[in-house]
Amino acid sequence: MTIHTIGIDIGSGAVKTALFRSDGGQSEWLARRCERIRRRDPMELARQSYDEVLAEAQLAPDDVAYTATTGEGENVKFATGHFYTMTTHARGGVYLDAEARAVVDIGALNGRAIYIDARGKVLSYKMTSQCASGSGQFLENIARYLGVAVEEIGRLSKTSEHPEKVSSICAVLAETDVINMVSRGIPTQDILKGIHLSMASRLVKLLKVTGIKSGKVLLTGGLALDAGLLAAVQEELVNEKIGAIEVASHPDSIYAGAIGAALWGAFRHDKLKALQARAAA
Amino acid sequence: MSTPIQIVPGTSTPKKPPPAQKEDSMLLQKELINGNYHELATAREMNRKVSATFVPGNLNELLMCFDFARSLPETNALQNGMRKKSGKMIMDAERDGHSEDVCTYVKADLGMMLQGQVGPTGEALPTPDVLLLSYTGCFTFMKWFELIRQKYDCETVMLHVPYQGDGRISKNMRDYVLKQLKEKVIPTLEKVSGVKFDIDRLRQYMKESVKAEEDLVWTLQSAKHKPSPIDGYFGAVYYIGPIFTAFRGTPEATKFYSVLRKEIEQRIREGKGPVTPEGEHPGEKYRLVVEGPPNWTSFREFWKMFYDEGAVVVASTYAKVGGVYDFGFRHDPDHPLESLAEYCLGCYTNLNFPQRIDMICKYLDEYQADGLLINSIKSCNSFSAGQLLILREVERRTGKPAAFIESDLVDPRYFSAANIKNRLESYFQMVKQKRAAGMGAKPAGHAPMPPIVPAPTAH
Amino acid sequence: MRCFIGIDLGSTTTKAVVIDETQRVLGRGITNSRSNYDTAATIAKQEALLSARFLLFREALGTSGALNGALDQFVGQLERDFRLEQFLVQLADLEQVCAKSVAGARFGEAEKAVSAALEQVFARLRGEAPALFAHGAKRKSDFFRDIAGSRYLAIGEEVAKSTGLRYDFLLNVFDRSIIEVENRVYLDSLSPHLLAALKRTFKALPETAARGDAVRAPIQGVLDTPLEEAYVVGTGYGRARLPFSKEHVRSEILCHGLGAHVMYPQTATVLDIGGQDTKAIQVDPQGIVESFQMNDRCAAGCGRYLGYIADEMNMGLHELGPLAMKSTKTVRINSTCTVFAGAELRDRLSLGEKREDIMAGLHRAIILRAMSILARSGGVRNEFTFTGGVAKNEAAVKSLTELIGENYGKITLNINPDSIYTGALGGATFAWRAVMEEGKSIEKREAA
Amino acid sequence: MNTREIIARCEHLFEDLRFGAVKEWKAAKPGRKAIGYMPIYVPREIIHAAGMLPVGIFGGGDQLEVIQGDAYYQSYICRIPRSTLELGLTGRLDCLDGMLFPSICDVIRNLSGMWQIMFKDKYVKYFDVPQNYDDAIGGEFYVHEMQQLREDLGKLAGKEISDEQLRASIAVYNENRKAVRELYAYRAQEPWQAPTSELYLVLRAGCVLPPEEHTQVVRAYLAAARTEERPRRDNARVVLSGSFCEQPPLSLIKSIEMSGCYVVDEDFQLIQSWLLDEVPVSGDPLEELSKAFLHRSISTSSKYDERKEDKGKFLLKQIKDRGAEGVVFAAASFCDPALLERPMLQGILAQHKIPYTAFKYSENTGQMAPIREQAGTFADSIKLWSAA
Ligand SMILES: Nc1ncnc2c1ncn2[C@@H]1O[C@H](COP(=O)(O)OP(=O)(O)O)[C@@H](O)[C@H]1O
Ligand SMILES: Nc1ncnc2c1ncn2[C@@H]1O[C@H](COP(=O)(O)OP(=O)(O)O)[C@@H](O)[C@H]1O
Ligand code: SF4
Ligand code: SF4
Ligand code: SF4
Repeated sequence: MTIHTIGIDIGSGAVKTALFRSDGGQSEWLARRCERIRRRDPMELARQSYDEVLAEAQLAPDDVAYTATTGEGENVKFATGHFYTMTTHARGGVYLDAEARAVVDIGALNGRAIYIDARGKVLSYKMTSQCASGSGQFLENIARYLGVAVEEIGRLSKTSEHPEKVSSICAVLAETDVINMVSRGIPTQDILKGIHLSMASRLVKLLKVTGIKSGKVLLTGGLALDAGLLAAVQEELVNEKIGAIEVASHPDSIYAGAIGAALWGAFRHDKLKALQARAAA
Repeated sequence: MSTPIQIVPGTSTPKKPPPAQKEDSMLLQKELINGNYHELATAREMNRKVSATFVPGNLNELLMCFDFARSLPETNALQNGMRKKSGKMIMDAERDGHSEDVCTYVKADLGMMLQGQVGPTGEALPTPDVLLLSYTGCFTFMKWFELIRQKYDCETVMLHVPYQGDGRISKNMRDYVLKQLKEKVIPTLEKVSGVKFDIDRLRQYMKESVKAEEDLVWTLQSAKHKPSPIDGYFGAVYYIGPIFTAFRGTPEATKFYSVLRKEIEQRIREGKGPVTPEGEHPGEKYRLVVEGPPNWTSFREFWKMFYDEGAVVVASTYAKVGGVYDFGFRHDPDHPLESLAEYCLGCYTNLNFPQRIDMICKYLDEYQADGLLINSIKSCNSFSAGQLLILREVERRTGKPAAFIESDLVDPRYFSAANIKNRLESYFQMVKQKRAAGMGAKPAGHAPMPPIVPAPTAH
Repeated sequence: MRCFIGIDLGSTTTKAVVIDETQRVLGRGITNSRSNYDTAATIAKQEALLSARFLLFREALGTSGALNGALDQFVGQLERDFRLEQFLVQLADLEQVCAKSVAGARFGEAEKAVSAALEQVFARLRGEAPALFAHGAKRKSDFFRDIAGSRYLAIGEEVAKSTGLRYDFLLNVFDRSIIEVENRVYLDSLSPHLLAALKRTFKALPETAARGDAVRAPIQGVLDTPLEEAYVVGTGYGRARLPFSKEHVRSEILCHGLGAHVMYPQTATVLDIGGQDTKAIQVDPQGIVESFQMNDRCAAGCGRYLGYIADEMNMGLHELGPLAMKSTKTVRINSTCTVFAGAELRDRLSLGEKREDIMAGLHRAIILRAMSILARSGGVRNEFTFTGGVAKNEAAVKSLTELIGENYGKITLNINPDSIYTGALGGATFAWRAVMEEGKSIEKREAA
Repeated sequence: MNTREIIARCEHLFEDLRFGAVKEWKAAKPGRKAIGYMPIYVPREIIHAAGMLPVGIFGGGDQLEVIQGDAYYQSYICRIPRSTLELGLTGRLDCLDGMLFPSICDVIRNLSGMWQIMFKDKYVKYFDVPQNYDDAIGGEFYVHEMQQLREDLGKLAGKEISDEQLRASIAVYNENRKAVRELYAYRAQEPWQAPTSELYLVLRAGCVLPPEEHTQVVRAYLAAARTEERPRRDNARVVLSGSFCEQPPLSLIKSIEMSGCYVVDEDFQLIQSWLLDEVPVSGDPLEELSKAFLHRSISTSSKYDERKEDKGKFLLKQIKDRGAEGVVFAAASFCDPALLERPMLQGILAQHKIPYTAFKYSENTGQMAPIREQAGTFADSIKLWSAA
């Protein structure tokens, strides 16, 4: 039977929405939305994106078998159910890259490393702590300060030859560090690369803690598109002598959570149906 | 804490080696320390068993009775810190699942093991045959050795040293330690080493200890001179190295301290101040007492912030972590085991708060210091938890200004030079300004600093 | 005229104070701290000297009697017109730089559209500028970066929408260009701007135009009096980077202590909450620091926290306090991590808490941190002076007043509208002492 | 009484940071005294035998604004000592006639000395606990420590504590422990009927109520819980480990349950379950207490494990006995004992293929989102894959 499910990932930086058609084991991606929150109400954006993907796929709300939220969306009224971020990123990760054995999600405020098996089962994970240093938000702030567009960060960072490390652990104090660097005449690319390296070092640390030893790691979340960060993570892995791990990104990485939610929604839907059938029998 | 120092002059700073200020004592110390690492590295070849133990309350003389090669993990961590290797080790340990929040000595040690146990001098260190867990003054010690045991399956022997909660050593405490020594520690060491315990051998070592202890105390107290011929913190960490570690009880240590003493006598005669890594001290402007361990990863930079401003540390509590000798305690060859128990119970971090505060106030007075500086160490709950009360109490009791800075032992991420410099500078300027305004003249018109317990108003 | 200048190079703002031989404050200047510390210091100093000129104008005009009755109105108008002139010049500069940036930004096909959009945006910015500086107008901030920035973004969003251009592009152009512009020092701009401003003022207040020459003469007189920088003392977070010798640098702790003492001679305890640090200082009756404490390596609960909140709420910093004052119940906020401030805020909003109540909770949280640092430094003694940027925030002041009352009983609390300049004032006083107490400056006394 | 009423009462006791219950107890009879103790273990029997009320002090929770207390601690030290100091400095602990600081870690140890300085007119004792478990060595030391406490309290009470009184108190606490054990067993069986957020409050009531009364509260709750029908959810069964000293806020416990976990065992209030079985009331009371402590008490990270093999044994037994599917390590930030222990326990769980997750909290953690996310993901993974 063909069903439609929607996954909505309400992050702290952006709201991502994915609409899927599933049929037995087959899933097809019909529509998507990614809205940067930029001080708007995320719940409203979620609603809006929901309407838009439906319109794009020419479906009505009744056609949707399961709407699953993830991220901060536990309270969304029109959702059928909620899955936790790492559950959905794991699933989304294997959807995007069947070889992925770990997913590293770098969001606006938190970073997470999730070690998974071939089916997207979470084996272990590690999240950054309550201190926001080295988050996506921080990188974005710095980039703004340096006058660099988010999309350019990666390219610039990759041209750096003498990365300047940021020593402060606190994002606020690190901002001052960066300001100091600018006044010392450190080139923009070296600053960006320095930040990338310190972020990468944190991420690799998370990854190591999960226990993964080899295999492919998929970067997900907004910063997965940042080629400079990807390169920095690669370097860091080599530095750390865990070269058996290969990192990759995917153009749709930012949707991993939304994809996972939609797919888990389909799974739950079937399971609930089966339970109902059993109950009726 | 707890960390004694064995610094090999010259190797500790990558930039410029210290100028030709190498006195005999320094050369000797370098020899001793390198010698010990070599001994450890070749212990297996030489068919020697290896022990590991902690600095505070270390039972070096006892371990020597069983022919152990002696490793001190704290010292390894600090040596690695000075050689700027600890940062990586700590990160490795954190990646191996250790929390960011816990003591970095432990993580530096575990990180070193993860890297193949290569010691500070580049030679591989053997896995210990026995962990002597002399649980003195720090709770983390216990977890530390449990962690090592879990990984390496080493034989562990616990010597639980009760804390001086009431500020005194009771008979119950002494008996407890003594009994553990006799019934647990010595039998285990005999078993592991295959050497029979000989109490006369212990007495012999202790006689050497006493000689070194006398000269050490003399050295540390030489700072009462004006100008002080030594730095009682940055310099003292070199001086306490041999006696707080694998050398107490050896003739080498005795010799080291007598050479040291002669050098300092000479400096006093010449009216000289302490030696710094950059040569003679630029002149004593401030005399400070310091509480808390130093930072090792930026030791030279840290020290420079003091001598550049003309500050000399005349006394420090850290120079007492491996034994508080300046209030009279000596190892006693006539009652060897009893005096070991006494020694363990009396270590600085085994003292309670009123005792620690008394000691600091005494130093401020006896060494005619201008004020107290606390270097609070993120790693070390044993030292740090409650230091802010020490600060308040000392200020209140002595009327001398105190200041507070924060860093870590061996985690370079926690040494913020700008931050520390800012505070030190402010502190020195404050002391100077106060002095210029006619120090001591208690200004009228203000309420005095409130007592520790503010009068609470009902909520 | 001999001037003594203190410059406080803070993490967020750079402040300068100019005093004269009688230790009278002539002028104060402030600018945002930026990547180039020299520039920040130079601009703050220029601003302070400028405000000194305006003070002198007012006095000269007052004594000359040329404007009897209309003095306040005239000087106020003149100052606003002067600011407008400054703004327009910087805006033109920004426009030029933006145009240049477009070329370098690889927008590809969109390049033309971006340029066209920019023209529109700047035309509108120019158009609304006079209103921004009109009598009684409320600006989000006094710094070019903030004023121009927030309006640019708002207008840019509209223009992007109406033209179908990606808003990100416009954002990017601005980000690239603003640094260059804000790091430019406009030397010797005083006279030309002033002349242009005078023209505007005469137009706005036609009745004064009639007395044009009578007005111009005293102004010219002031302009002809050089303000001689007898001694400059630098302090603050970035002081080590000031191009001054060590002699001319004082720790910010000492400067804040002394500055507070100068403003309120009975001060015993000083609290300073700046952008990245919170300091509690105990001073003796001579203004000498007895002890101090600062926040540790975590910047939680400092002024920047409010900055993040303001950004998150899309409000100006000075609007936060008034909003919080409307609160009827306090929400307890426990985390004051600056970076998580936004998340915390959203969290609470989604739980249905009211904005003003959350704001009140946030302010209380900041002050609670400060209370701990105060307690650490030795508590609060009479009199108590609150300084730093956050002292401008009425909700912070309210929380502080409450908590001081609860914990220390009746204490006189001093807050000066110019409290953000306390450190700079301390610096200026040190500069004054260095010269006026000839040879009796601390440095020299020591040497003797 | 139904559970709601019982819980409401317990919650009131829990939230009352002015310790009204203690004041009432003292006021009921002139001359009564109360002695506070910090986590984790002190022989409350001795206090009780002296006719005094043992009062458990577990910090200030998330409702206390800490000002004075913060003045004494750097940011890298856990929160419980500062909130405890705050309680003391704001006069909230004036109803206590003494404080006991058991050997748990260096922070509490140092706090004992600070207390001596700050509260000079109060009885303050650092209560050491042996890390050597031979009766003749550690046992003897411990008996002496207890004897010292007995003498001190006797002096404070103005009357020596007799063996008979001690035995009677041991019996009272045996009853209490028994009731608590029953409650734990029931919770593990039907965790939806006795959620941990409630069980926690019931136990916390034991910090301020006399043990006889607390035993009744526990029993009443257990009886009420059994009779009520509550919805059962499809949750994962977990053991919570590492929260033995500074306590997580109640909302955190709720968040864990809300995100899909049933907590079937934990180490929140070790004092009440520390001794694993009855302490004999015959024989020398102090020796019996000592033996129970040395040989039949639970393990926690502030107790030394004599042999490598002992590490994690207790946790594994908890998991097995309670039928748990995984372990959530929840430790207070900067808690050295818990955080240093954690990797060892995790290694052992990994060997046994038991899933676990870990996070840190502080008693005033306000942001639950990351906690829910981690606990939720953990529960998700156990649930979604339980059949796989
Ligand atoms: N193309 C890009 N290159 C680099 N970073 C990006 C890009 N697009 C978005 N980001 C970053 O991604 C973050 C949002 O990522 P996301 O995974 O959606 O976070 P969250 O789930 O927390 O909202 C933003 O902070 C932004 O900085
Ligand atoms: N008009 C205002 N209203 C409210 N708060 C303000 C205002 N101006 C500045 N602030 C606050 O003051 C802080 C900067 O204070 P300041 O003392 O200048 O810091 P610094 O010396 O570190 O630069 C800002 O982060 C902001 O929170
Ligand atoms: S260090 Fe910085 S990022 Fe971390 S908690 Fe403090 S303010 Fe937040
Ligand atoms: S906590 Fe302190 S005393 Fe203990 S091992 Fe660490 S540094 Fe040493
Ligand atoms: S929470 Fe941990 S570190 Fe803090 S006092 Fe308790 S046991 Fe010690």
